[in-house]
Amino acid sequence: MKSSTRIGGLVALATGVALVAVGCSAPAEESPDSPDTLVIDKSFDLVTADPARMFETTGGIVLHAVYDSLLTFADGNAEEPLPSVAESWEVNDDATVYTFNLRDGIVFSDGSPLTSDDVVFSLDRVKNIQGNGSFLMAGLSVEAPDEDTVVITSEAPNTAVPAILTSATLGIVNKDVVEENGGTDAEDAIDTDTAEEYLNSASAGSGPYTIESFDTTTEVVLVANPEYWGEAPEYDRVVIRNATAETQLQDIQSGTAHVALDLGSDQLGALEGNDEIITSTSSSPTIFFLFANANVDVSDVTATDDFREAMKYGLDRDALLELAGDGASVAYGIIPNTYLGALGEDAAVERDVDRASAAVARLGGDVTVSLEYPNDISVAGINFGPVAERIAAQLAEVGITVELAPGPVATTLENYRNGTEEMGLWLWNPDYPDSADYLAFGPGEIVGLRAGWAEGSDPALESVMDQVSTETDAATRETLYQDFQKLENEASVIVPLFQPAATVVATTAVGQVDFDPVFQLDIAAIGK
Amino acid sequence: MSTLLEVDEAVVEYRVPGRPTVRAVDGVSLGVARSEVVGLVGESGCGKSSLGRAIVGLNPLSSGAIRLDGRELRALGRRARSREDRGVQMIFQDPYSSLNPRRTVARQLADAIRAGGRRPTRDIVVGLLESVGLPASAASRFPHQFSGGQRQRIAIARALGVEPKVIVADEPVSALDASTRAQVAALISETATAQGAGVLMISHDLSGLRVIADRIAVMYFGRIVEVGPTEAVWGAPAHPYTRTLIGAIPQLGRDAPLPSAAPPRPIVSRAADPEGAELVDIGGGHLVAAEALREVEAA
Amino acid sequence: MTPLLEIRDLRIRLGDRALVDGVDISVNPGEIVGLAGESGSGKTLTALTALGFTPPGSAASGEVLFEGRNTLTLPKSQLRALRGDRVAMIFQDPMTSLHPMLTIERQLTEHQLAHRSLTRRQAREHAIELLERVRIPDPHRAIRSYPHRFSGGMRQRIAIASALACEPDLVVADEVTTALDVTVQAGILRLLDELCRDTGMAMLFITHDLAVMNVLTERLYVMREGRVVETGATREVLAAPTHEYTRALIEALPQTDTETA
Amino acid sequence: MTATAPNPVDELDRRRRFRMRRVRLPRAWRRPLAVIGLVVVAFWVLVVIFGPLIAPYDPIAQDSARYLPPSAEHLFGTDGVGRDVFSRVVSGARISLPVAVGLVALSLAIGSTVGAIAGYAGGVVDGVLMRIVDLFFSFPAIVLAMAVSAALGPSLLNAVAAIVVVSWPAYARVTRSLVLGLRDANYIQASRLLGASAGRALLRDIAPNVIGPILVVATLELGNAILLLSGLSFLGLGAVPPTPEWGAMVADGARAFYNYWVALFPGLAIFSVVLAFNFIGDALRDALDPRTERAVGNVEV
Amino acid sequence: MLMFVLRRLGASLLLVLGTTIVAFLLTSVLPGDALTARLGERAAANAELVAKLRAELGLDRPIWEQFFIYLGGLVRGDLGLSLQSNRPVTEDLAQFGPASAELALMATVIALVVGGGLGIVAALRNNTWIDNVLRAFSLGGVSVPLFWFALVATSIFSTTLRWFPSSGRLDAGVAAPPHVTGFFTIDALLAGDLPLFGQAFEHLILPALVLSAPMVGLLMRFTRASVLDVVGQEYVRAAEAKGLAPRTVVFGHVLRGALVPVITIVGTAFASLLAGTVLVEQIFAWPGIGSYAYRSATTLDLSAIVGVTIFVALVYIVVNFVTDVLYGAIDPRIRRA
Repeated sequence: MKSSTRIGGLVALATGVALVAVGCSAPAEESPDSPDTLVIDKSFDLVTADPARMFETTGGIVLHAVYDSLLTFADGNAEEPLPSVAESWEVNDDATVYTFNLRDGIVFSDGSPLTSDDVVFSLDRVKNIQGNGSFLMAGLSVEAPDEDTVVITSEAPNTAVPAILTSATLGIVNKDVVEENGGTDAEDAIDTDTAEEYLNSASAGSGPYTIESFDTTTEVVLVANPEYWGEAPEYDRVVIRNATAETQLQDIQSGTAHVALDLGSDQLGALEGNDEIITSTSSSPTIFFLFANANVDVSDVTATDDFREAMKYGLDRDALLELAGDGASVAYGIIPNTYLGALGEDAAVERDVDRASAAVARLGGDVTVSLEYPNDISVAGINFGPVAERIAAQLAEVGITVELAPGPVATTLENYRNGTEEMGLWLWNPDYPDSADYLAFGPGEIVGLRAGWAEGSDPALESVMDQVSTETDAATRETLYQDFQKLENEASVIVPLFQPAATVVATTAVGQVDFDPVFQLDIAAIGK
Repeated sequence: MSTLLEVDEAVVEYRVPGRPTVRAVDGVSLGVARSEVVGLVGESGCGKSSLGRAIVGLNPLSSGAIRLDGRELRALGRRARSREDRGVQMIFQDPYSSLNPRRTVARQLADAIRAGGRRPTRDIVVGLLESVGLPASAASRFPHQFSGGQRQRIAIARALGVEPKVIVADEPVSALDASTRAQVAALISETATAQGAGVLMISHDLSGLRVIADRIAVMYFGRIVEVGPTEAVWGAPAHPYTRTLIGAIPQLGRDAPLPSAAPPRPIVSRAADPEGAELVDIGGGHLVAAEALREVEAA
Repeated sequence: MTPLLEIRDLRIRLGDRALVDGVDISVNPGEIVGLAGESGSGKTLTALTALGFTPPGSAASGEVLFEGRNTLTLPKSQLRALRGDRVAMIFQDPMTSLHPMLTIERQLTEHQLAHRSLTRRQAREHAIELLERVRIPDPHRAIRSYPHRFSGGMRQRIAIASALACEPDLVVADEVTTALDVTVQAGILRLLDELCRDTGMAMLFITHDLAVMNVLTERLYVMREGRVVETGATREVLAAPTHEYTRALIEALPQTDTETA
Repeated sequence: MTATAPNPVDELDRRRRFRMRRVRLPRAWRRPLAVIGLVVVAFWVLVVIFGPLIAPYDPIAQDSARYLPPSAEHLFGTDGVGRDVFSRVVSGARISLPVAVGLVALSLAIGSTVGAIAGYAGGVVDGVLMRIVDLFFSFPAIVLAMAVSAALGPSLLNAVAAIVVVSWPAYARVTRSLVLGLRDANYIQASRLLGASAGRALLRDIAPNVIGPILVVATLELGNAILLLSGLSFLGLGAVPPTPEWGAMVADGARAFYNYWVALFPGLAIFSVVLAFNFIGDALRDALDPRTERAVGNVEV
Repeated sequence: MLMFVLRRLGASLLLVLGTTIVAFLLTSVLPGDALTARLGERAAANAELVAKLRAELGLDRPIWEQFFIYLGGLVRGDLGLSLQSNRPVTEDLAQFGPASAELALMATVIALVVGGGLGIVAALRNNTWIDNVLRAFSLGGVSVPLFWFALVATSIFSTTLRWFPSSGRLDAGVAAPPHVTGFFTIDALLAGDLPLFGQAFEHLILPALVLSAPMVGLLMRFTRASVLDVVGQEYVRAAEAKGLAPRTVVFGHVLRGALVPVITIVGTAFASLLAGTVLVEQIFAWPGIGSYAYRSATTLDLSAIVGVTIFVALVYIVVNFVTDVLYGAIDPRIRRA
C-alpha cells in the first residue's frame, strides 16, 4: 500500500490531472463481516456450461461446484481419489473393469433422485458429443447393471481411470431434464444434441451450487443448491467475474472482489504488508516448457543434437524461476512435482555456458532461431512475454540469436498444433491428475508431434512409454515414469522450465483460500 | 466597325440536383469591336458575371456561341487552352485572390508573356509594369507586398502580357478605394485600347462606366434590355429599367434630389415573351427590348 | 441649441499608431450629419465612440458627450442602458448584422424588453408596427421568419426597424447602403430621410460615397488619416470644396450631372 | 468583446493583409506553447540522434535485479526482467519517432494524391474516390488495425501498415477540400486562361498553396500516429519484444503498476512527444488561414 | 425532402454493404483460424472432428459462397455465430453495444460541459494567459495516451483513494436493472431504484472521464475557434449595440451561432470514440463493444469482427443523421429544403 500511495502523489503531480474536482460519494467498501455474496475474480476462458462440451479451466472451476462426478479430490490432495457420487469402487487386477456403487439419497437440484441411468447417460453423452473433453472417455465403456451400480470397462489396462473420473467434464447430469431440453447420449450426439443452450442458462446437476446466470465474457453467478446431499457451502451466492490479472489486483485492493485467482509475482508485490489480504501460495501442476522443433523440414538448426545441447545448457533455469515468483519451482522433469514419478533436484541441469557455446560453435556459430509464444494469455499471473525475453537473453549469451514471435493465442496456437514452430514456449495443464497424462510429451504423441518429434525417433524412450501405459503396479510405474523423464531430458527436444506458484489471494473477511491442485479452486470449500 | 468578339444567343444555366434549373444568362447577343470599350451594367444577380465568365470559357454555355474573330471559343477543359483561345483574358474583381501568393510578380507576368507566344524577357516584364504605373522593382516581389490597387494593376499587366484581343474585366474596381477606382478603370480601357484590344467592362456602377465606355449594355434578369452608344443610353434611356437605374443614382450638385425609389418592375423571361425580348434598333445603333416600345405605345 | 452628441478632441491610439487624432464633431437633435472619408480615415471609429465602443487594447482620450454624458468614461452598465435605447446603430452588411438563427421577432423585441418595461406581446405588436413602417410586406408573417428569407434591401429595412425600436435620439448608420444595389439604395436613402424627419431623431451617417452624402445629409465632416479636414453644410462643401483632399475625392468621382434625373 | 466595426473595405483589407502576413512562420513561434513544443521536439530529436550515447545501459540487457525503484544508478528504475527503464525510454525514441514520421509520410503521400485528384477532377472521379474514403472513414480503424495485426502476427511493420490503411483517408479529405477551395480561386482560373493544363495548374499553382496546410495536418497527425502505434503495441499487436517501444513498455508496466516507474516514464515520454507535436501543429494551424481550421480539425478525431 | 432522406438512406445502406464486404474480405483472406483456438488440446488432434466442424461453420466453402450466405443472414438480421462467445453476434452486440454507448455518451456529456465551457472561456479570454493555459490543457487532452491515462487514473482514484470502483458496470453479482435502454443508469432510474442508479453512475464516471479526455480537448478547441469566429461577426456587435446584457449576448447570440460546427465535431468525435473504448474498456474491465472488438480481433472471430464493423458503421450513420437533424433545429437556413 505504501508504494501505491507514493505513486498516487507522484502521478497526480506529474500529470496535473484536475479530476480531483469531481468528488464522489463514499466508496462501496466492504464491511469487515463475511460478505453475503462471494466475489471471485478470474481471468475467463469460458466457452460453455455444458459439462459434456466443457474442457476449460474456468469451466472446470464453475462446473465442479455445480455437477458431482463419480469420484473427486478434496483438500488439496491430488493423489488419492475420494468417493463422491460413487460411495465405493472396486477394480480388477489388470485395471480394466471398475465397479462403482452409487451413494444413496443423492438428488438433483430439482429434487429428482440420481440413478445409474443418469451416470451412463452423462458419460456416454460426453463420449458421443466428441467435445474437447471426449478423449477422457477414450477406450472406456459404461454400463449400469442396476440402479445403484455402474461398471466402467477399459479396453486396455488403465490405472488412471479413477483420476479421470473426477473431471468436471464427467459430471453427472440429470438425464430427464437434459433429454427434455434436447440432450441425447446417442452415437450421433455430435449432430443431434441441442441441450447446450439450456445448460448455459440453468443447470441440471447435484452439486452444492446451481447456475443463476452464465455469461462467457462477464460473470457467472452461482446460488447454493438447497437439495445438496453434502454439507451446505458457506456462501449462498457466488459471483465469478472475468478480470485480467491487473484488474484483479485493483479489485482486491479496492475491495471489489474477495478472491483473486490469477495474481502473479508482478502483482503480488503490491499486496505486501496489506493486512486486509491473505495470500495462499502453493505449487501448481502447470508446467511451462520450451521446445526446439525436431523436424528437419521445419528447421535444420533446431533439429540438430548440437542445438538441443546448446539450448539445454544455455538456459539458466534459476533466473527464469525468478520470473515465476515466490513458491514456484524448477521443473526437473515434465511430470509435476506432486505426481507419481516426479524427478527430484538430483535431475537438475546446471547451466554450462562453455558447453553450450561449444555446441553453438559446432553448428558454425551465429545461429538465429525464431521463438513463438502466445502474448495475450497469462497463467498464474505469468505472461509468456518476460519469460521469452529472458530465454532470448540467456541464449544470446551462448551465441544463439532468438527472434521473438509473439501473437494472440488464436494465431500462435495454429502453428503450434501444426508442428510448424521452430521453437515454442508453451504450458501444459494436466487433463486429469495422473502422470499418464504426461506421456503426451513423448515422440509421436500430441505434444511430441508439435515439437516435430515423430514416432520412432527415440526407440528407448518409446519402449518405456509402452511399458508404463499398461503397468498396474504403482512402484514399477514410478520407476518407469522417472526413466521416461530422464530419457526426455536426455533428448532435450522438450525442455521443462518451471512450475509456477499458484497463489490465491483473499480478503480477511473471507479468510484463507487455498489453491486446489486438481480443480484450481473448490468454491464450495471457501470459508469452511 | 468590325466585330472582334461576338456573343451569339448565349445561354448559361446552373443545374443543382433537386432544385429548379437557374437560367442566369438568357440568350444574350453582344459584340465588342477592336479598341472598343463596352460597358455591361446590371445589378446583383442579373447574370452579368455569368456572362463574363462564359465569354472567357470559365462557365460552359448551355447554348449559343462565343466567337473571337469569327472563330468559336471553347470552354475550359482539362487540357491546356489553345493559343487562339488565349486571345480573351479576364481581370477579376477581387485583387487579393487573383494573384498566386506563392509566385513573384515577375514569374506571373512571364507566364502571361509566354502564353501570348513571346519569350519573356526582363524588358518586357518591366515594360508591362511601367505601362500600368508600377516601378520595375515590383517584379521581384510577392503579391502580398502590394495594396489592393497595386495588385489590380499587376492583374491588368498580366492580362496585357498575353497581348489579348479582348479583355473581360469583371467589376475590376468595385473592391478598391473610391479615390483609385476611376484611375484603375481608365487604366484598363486606355492600355487595352492602345494595344488594339476590345474591352468588356462589367460593372454595377453605371456612372462609372459612362466615363470610359464607348457603348453600354444594360442587363436585367439574364437579358440585355438596352444597348447602345453611351451617350444615347445615358441621355435617352429607352427601357424603363434603364431609366430606373439612372434615376436611382445619387447626384452631386446643390439641388440634387433624393434619388427616385420606384422599385424596378421584374420582367418576364425570354421564353415567356420571345417577341418582347427582341432587341429593336431605335436609331444610331441604339437597341432596346421590344417590350419597352410596347409600353410607350400603350402610354 | 445643445448638441445631442458632441465629440471634443477625440484621440484614439492603438500601440504607437494614432487612429483618430484630435477630432471635434457635433450632432444636433434631429440633424442628419455625414461623416465622409476613405478607408482608414478613422470615420467609423469616431462614430462608434458615440456608443462607447473603442477597439480592444486602444487608448482613447478627449470627450464624447452624448446628452451630456461622456461615453468614454461611462460605466458599462450605464453604457448598455444607452445603447439600443437612446443611440442605435445600423451596420453596413445586412447579411451579417442580423443573426441568421434568430427570428425577426426576437431581433426586433429583445432590446425593447431589455430597455422598456413591456410585455412580450406589446413588444411584438410594436415590432409589427415597425416592420410596416419600413415597408416590409406582410409583417405578421415576416416577424415569425428568419433573415435568410429576405433580400438584402429587405434585411437592411429590418435592421433599420430594429434600430428604431426604442425610438432613439441618435442613429449611427455605418455605410448602410454600400453593399446594396443602386435601386435598392435609393429606397433605403428615402426611407432614412423620411424616418428622421418624422421622428425627429438625429443621424450620424457614415459613407465614402460623396454623392450619397450630397443627397441625404445636411452637414458634413470630411476625415482623412484620423483628422477632420473639412466641415460645413454638405451641399456647400461639395459644390465648393476648400480643402484639396475634398477636391481630390470629388474629382475621383465619375462626372455626373442632373440633366437626366 | 468590445471591438469596433471598422470601415468595411478597410476591414476587408486589413483582414486580408493580416492573413497573408500571418502565413509567415516566425509569428507562430512567438506563441509560448509553440516554443515549448519546439524545445521538446528538439530535445527528442537529440535523443534520437545521440540515444546510444545517452543511454547508460543496453536497453535489452537484463543485467539488473527486477523492479528496482528509481535511483542514481537507474534513473527510471528497472523493469520486470531487470532492464534499465531509462535506457529503454531513450532507445524507444529511436523507434517511435522515425516510425511515426515514416508512417505519416506514407499516409500523406497516398492520401493527398487521392484527395488532390478527387478535388481537382470533380464529378464522377471525385464521387467514386470520396465514397471509398467514406468507406474507410466509417470503418472502425482500430478494429481493422487489430485484426490485421492479429492475423499477420504482431510486428511494428504490420502495425504501421494497418495504421496507414486507416489513416490515409484523413489526408485525402483535407487535401480534397483544400484543392476544391483553390480550384475556383481566381489565380488558378487566371492561370488556366493563360493556357495552363489542369495537371499543370494542380502541380504548379495549387500544390504550393496547399502543402502548408497539409503539413500542419501532418504535424498534428504525427502525434496521432504515435498514439495509435503505441496503443497497438500496448495491446500486444505492435512492436515485438524486446524492442523498447513505449506503448509496449507501458503494457509491461501495467502488469505491476504499483512499480509505477516501469509504465509511468514511457507513458510520459509518449505524452510529451505527442503534446509537443500538437503544440507545434496547433500554432502552425493558427498561423495559417483560419478557414483551414475546420478542415484540419476534422482529421483530428 | 423525402427524396433527400431516401437518397441519404440509400447511400448509408451502400456504405454498410461496402463496409461489410471490406470487413469480410479482409478477415477472410487473412491467415489464422478462430476454430483452432476454440478446440481443446486433444480435440484439435482429431482431424475428422476438425473437418466436421469446419463444414458445420461453412468454412470449407469458397469465399464468395460464404459471403453470400453471410449476406443472406444479414438481410434477415442474422450476423452469424460468434466463435468466442458461442452465441449469435446480434446477441453479443445487443449486450455490449449499450454498455459502450452509455460510456461514450457519458464521455460526450462530460466533454460537452467541460470542453464546451472551457472553450467559451478561452475564446472570451482570447490571447490572454488563461487562453494559453486552457489551450495547453485541451492539447493535453488530445495528446494523452488513453491506455496510460486509464492506468494512472485507476491507480489514483480506485486503488489508492478508493473513490471509485475499479472495474465493471455494477458491483459484482448485482443484477442489472430491467432491460429497457441497456443503459444501466437510465434503466435503474426507470425502475425507480436510486441506489442502483448511484452504483451504476459510480462505476461509469471514472472510465467516462478518462475516455472523454481527447474529446474534451477537441471540443474545447472547436468551441473556442467557433466562438471566436462568431464573436467577430457583425451580428454580435449588433447585439451589443442594442445594449443587451453580456450574458444575453454570449448565450443568446454567440453560442447560438457557434453551435453548428461544434455539433459537427461532437458527431464525428462520438463516432470515433470506439478506438478509445477499446483501450479504456480493457483497463476498466468494462464489458462493452471495445473489449468485444479486441477479443474478436485477437481470436480472429470473423463473424464478430464483421458484426462489430457493421455496428460501428451503423453508429456512424445514425450519429450523422442525428447531427443533421440537430443542424436543422439550430439553423433555420438548413431547415429550408
